[in-house]
Amino acid sequence: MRLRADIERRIGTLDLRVALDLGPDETVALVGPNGAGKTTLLRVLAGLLGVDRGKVQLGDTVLDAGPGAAFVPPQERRVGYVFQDHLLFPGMSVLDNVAFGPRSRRATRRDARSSAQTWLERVGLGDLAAARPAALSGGQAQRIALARALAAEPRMLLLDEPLAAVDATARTTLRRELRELLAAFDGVRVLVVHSIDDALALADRLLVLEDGRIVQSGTLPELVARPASRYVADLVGINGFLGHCTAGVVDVAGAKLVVAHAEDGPVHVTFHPRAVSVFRERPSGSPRNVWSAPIVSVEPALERVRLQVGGPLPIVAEITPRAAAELRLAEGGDVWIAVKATEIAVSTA
Amino acid sequence: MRLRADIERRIGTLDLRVALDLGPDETVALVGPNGAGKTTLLRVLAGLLGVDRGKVQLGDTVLDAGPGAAFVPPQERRVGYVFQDHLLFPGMSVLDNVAFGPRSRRATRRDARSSAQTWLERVGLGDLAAARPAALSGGQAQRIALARALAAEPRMLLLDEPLAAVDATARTTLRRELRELLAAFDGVRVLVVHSIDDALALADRLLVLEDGRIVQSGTLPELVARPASRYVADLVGINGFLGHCTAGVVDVAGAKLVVAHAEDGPVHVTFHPRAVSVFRERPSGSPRNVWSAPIVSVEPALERVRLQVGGPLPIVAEITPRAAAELRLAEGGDVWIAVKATEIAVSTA
Amino acid sequence: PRGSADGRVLVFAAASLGEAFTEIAARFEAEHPDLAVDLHLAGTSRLAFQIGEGAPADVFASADAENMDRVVGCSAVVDGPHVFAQNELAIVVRRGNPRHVDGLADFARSDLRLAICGPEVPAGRYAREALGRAGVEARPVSDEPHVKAVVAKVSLGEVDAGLVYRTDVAAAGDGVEGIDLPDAQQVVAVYPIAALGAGDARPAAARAFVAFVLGAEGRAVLTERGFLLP
Amino acid sequence: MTERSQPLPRGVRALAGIAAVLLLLPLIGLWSRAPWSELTAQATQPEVLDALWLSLGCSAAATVCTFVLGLPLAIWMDGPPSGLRTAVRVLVTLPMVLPPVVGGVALLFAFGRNGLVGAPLADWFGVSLPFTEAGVVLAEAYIALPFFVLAAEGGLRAMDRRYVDAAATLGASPWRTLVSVTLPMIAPSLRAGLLLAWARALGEFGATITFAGNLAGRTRTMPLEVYAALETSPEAASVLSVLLVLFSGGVLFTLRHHWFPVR
Amino acid sequence: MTERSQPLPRGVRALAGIAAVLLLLPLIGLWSRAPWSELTAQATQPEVLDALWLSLGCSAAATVCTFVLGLPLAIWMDGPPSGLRTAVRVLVTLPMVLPPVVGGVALLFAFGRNGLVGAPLADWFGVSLPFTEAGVVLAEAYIALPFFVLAAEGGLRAMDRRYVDAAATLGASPWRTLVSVTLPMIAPSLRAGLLLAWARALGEFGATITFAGNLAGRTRTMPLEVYAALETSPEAASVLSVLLVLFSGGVLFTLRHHWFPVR
Ligand SMILES: Nc1ncnc2c1ncn2[C@@H]1O[C@H](COP(=O)(O)OP(=O)(O)OP(=O)(O)O)[C@@H](O)[C@H]1O
Ligand SMILES: Nc1ncnc2c1ncn2[C@@H]1O[C@H](COP(=O)(O)OP(=O)(O)OP(=O)(O)O)[C@@H](O)[C@H]1O
Ligand SMILES: [Mg+2]
Ligand SMILES: [Mg+2]
Repeated sequence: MRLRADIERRIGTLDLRVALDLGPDETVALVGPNGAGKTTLLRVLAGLLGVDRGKVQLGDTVLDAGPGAAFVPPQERRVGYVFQDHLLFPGMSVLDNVAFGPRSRRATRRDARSSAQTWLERVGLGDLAAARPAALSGGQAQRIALARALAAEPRMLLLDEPLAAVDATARTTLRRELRELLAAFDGVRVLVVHSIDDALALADRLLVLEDGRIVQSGTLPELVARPASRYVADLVGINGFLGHCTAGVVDVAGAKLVVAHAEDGPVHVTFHPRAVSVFRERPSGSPRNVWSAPIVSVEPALERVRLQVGGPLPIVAEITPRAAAELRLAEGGDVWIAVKATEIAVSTA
Repeated sequence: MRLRADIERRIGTLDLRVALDLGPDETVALVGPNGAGKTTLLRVLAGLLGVDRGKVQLGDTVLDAGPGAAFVPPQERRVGYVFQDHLLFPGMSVLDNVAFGPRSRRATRRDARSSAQTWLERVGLGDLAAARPAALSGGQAQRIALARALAAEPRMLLLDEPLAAVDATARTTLRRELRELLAAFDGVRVLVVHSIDDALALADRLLVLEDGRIVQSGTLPELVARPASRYVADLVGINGFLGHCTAGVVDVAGAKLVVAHAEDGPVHVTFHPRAVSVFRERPSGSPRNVWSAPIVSVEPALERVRLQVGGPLPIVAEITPRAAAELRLAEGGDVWIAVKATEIAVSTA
Repeated sequence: PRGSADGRVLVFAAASLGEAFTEIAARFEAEHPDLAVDLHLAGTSRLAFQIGEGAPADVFASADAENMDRVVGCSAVVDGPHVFAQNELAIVVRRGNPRHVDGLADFARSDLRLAICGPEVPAGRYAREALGRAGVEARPVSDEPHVKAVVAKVSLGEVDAGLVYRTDVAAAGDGVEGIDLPDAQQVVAVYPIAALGAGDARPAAARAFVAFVLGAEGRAVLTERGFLLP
Repeated sequence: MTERSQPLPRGVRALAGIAAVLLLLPLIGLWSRAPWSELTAQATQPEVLDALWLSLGCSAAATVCTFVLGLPLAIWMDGPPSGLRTAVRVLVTLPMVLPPVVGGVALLFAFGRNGLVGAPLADWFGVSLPFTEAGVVLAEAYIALPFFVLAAEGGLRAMDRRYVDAAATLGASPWRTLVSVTLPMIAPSLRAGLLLAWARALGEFGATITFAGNLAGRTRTMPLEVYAALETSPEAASVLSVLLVLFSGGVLFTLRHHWFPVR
Repeated sequence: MTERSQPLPRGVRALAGIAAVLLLLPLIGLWSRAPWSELTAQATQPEVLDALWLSLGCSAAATVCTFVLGLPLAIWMDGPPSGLRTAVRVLVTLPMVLPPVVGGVALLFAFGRNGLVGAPLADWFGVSLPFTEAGVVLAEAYIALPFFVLAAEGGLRAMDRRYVDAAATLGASPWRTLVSVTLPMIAPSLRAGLLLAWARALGEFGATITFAGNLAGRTRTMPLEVYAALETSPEAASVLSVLLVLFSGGVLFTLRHHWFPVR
């Protein structure tokens, strides 16, 4: 069943206005800056918050049509919701927490417990069945919360950062397990993630929410090709800007970038951090875009160093640790930046 | 001041036994599987849990010498603790939360508030000063918790997953800010992270805790060279095994790997996922290690695909999306794996 | 359950009659094996109020005439009222009379703590009357709600003297002793009793109880407890 | 959770000590004045035993009523603020400020044979509550109800509502959420409220004697027995009081794992 | 937080209604019987006004004492379980089961002229509590204390301790943690406890009249006035009761934002 929603909802300083159309055959990753309204959106979908105006519809059923109109309460929506802060019931054992959903759906105690045990084992914590939530570590609690949501046999899955506190090993297995689950799951699936890796591994499509609005929606390549915002560019780890192209030169907030393909008008320009060359002295040679910029930060990453520079066009460069050492980047100061025009992708905005 | 600790502590099913020696000039990343005891260790260092046996000493001051002996209570230890679940005081505004530390250290209300405001701005949430914690998003709460811990001017920093819920943009800035802070901070700094990127960006040294024991300690290259456990190998994203070498052949739980450098005895073998070749048909040619294995999962990542195979030697291979498509990996079944002996690093265990 | 069906008599008696009526009830039951007495003891005005609110009382034994009049005014009376006992006032002091109280004249002393009942209960009115006759202007530290509270305060030593009924002194045991008032100052309290139609008992049973109280055995018990007979 | 538990702030221990002494001293006073020789004699007297059992039964029944009626009221009061809710909150508090005897009078006005509801009740159904065991229970429940309601509502207000949301997403009906999630989470407050209500019902005197009378074996509860003894002498009353205290202390001690569970 | 608030489980509203009616009916009874013509006359009588003021002052003072002594006791009781703590918990509950008059007698045994502490107090310092305003406050505080302590302790037990840990790591002394973190978090229970204690003190009759006596203008609080009126006529008493109820209702209504803050 498709979920069609047209949501207007104010809460505190947030003004959420979102139109959604989610199919049962896709997993959507909801991404966005802190406070963008991701959790709020999930709460509206789950029925924990009503819409001020608009409509939420699953298949033919209207779930919420605004104050005073039709409203299906959360317990009848069959959502599987993993809360950002877990919310495991403190008075119950882990097993009873997971069995809570089946029990609410009128399973016998026996059946509920045995299915709960199965789910515990799926998230790799079968031996914690008797533990109390207070005795769990953060990551364990998160995995139990996931098991609890799934054990309720939901028709719609809403996962709020389901892997945030999970360790590396468990993450690998859990991601795999989750991907299988999500693939086998016939219904709407939305998950909030902050890591592009998780989004990629688990979702078919990304939905970018900023300040209560959807600013972009698409697959990773689409986002990489034309990140709609600074946030998206940061998320996918590339340099991306919105600018205005005039005769092969893109003006980005005053800074000029020479590009290869010229289509006049507003454009997205993107280039990969690896396409950025860094020098201590002004380089001579082919690159058409050369400028000097102050070093903002030098961050070692796996097998590479990420260098962030400031100035009018703040960008990230990725170089090898050896190059970083030779350039004595750690010492700060200014460096020279070169980007070949051919490395810059341009598309109309 | 150095922190020297020799800790024995049981809680629930956890038996924590750890010896630490942390200098004031290094940032240590504490990593480990869920439930390993990372949070528990921080709680002991903060004085929220006492040791059963052993000693915790900061400089010349004994902080904890076991039950009935010397004990410095948490409020006198001047620790800055970011809790895994934030624990912002629900009844106070965000500003008062952050001002709580300075006020406890007898700053005037004015001073406390102005320093709190400064810290709020540093974590990029200056405009949330008047908000109540209940109105914060998960990531905002985490950043406020960080500001609150730092505003108390601690001598020892204990950060439990300080960036777990932070969004991509904020993460970049916050990481930079945090790295500067940590570098400028003269005292012991321990942070729990689950992402190797965070560990690399922020810490000088990694400390791997598993099941209450430290199983490895060192820099990233050291960990990559000889991951002490499956968890470490997963964390750094390589294939790593403990095995026994006899005449150039390493026996890993029954599976044999031919290696280039032969030193008999127990060894670590590691090889990068990129060093693994994948075929649909049995390859002929130079690789000395060739075997067939079932596909466990295929995970798209940025510009590459991570392929996990099972069998006696479960490993990860990294190939290009194009190769993955040509091999029709998504369809499952068995593939042929080849690893050149020269790509396998061996070191005595 | 309506209380006093099938041979039960519900007797509402003033608290000060408690011990006497408990014994009378026992003797009555011994004499009438087919009848049982339920005794409800409380302050007279409380009893009158309860009867006014429909309490199913068969017999009402009051500690003053006023409350009896109230009950008679609003309730069907099948027998009575008859005055069955009288009481006199007495000064109550601690055993051994440590503060040397000899008569009402001492109530003017400023070094004594005194307690009498409040003017809203009969004992308080009588006490004020007696003090008036003696020409003493007393300043009690407390207007007690009933005589037993006065006795209790004396017995605990919280007050040095009080003005109560003689029967209360007799019932209070060893902790206190009484000082009689001269006749000129004495005030006599009357105790009327009536059988009511409000209850569910057979009127005959109620009448039988009233008659028993008025009869020889009742009188014997009452005198034994220090009451005077009319 | 911290086994190195936070030390108590300075002064707290001293004040707590004063409070404990304030509570303890009068009990010691009773104890020291009670003629002990009489204790066993009294404790075996049939009337006293009757009164004890009656007290136990009626206070237990009143506590049950209080829970059954008070919990729904507390839950309703905990809803979104409205004028009606404020009014009901004030209303719930008012019976507490009435001296219990007046409470009894008010009960008679309401449920007496000539009362607002009592009259039709008697006329139509032949039910009369005053001077019956049911009357004792009603009087005790009326007096105890506000205590339970306010304690329970305090617990509800301090509770983290998001657990209710979590239960709803798991498909739990409001009823199941209440029983499985809300009540366990506010258990300490409920326990405190039940304890208050039970103790208040057990010690209730004024409303009981006024509404239900003081009939030996039927409505004469232990406090009424004590009061009657007070007519004789404070010492006699203190024996019975000590008995009542010992008895309820025994009940509390027996149930200590329920009233005061180890966290 | 959910504005689409969870519906009440079925039956809850009905039971809550019954509870409200049970609490309301007796008040209506009082109201309906009160001769209204007398209300203004009574309300302006100097004794009645004296009694009202005295009640207000003494109950407020008793509530303050209750808070100052009861909160430390509740905090101490909330510590790690021990035999002593169980004993103190039982001890705190016991005064509640004593009929208040007996509580008054017990207070006399303890603080009276010949009491355990009262005698030395009178001999050495010339202080005598019975029959004084201080005595009224003591009696009311003694009766009200257990209610506050149990309600506050219920709140403490339901609280999430980890916030205390968080405060400690931020350098807060135990005292500061208590004031800035713990008390605000258990505010609903404290409020409920204070309300219970205040209402109980305001309506307290038995212990007051027994321990502090009944002297107009000095120790005659409103409940004592009502009780005295009850001897003359229940109607007069109901006028005064209605006055007391209106008065305390007025106080509650004025302070409603403090007692019943909007969440
Ligand atoms: N109960 C509330 N009261 C007031 N404001 C609220 C409330 N809940 C949410 N908000 C507002 O909505 C904003 C967005 O909150 P939300 O939890 O949806 O963000 P989010 O996208 O999930 O962020 P994060 O990634 O940090 O979890 C908050 O910053 C706050 O201003
Ligand atoms: N209060 C407690 N009671 C009982 N057991 C506890 C308690 N606290 C911790 N434990 C035990 O200690 C183990 C480790 O907990 P800890 O929180 O230290 O893990 P962690 O390494 O921080 O894990 P994570 O990465 O998931 O946060 C838990 O699995 C539990 O068994
Ligand atoms: Mg969120
Ligand atoms: Mg942890």
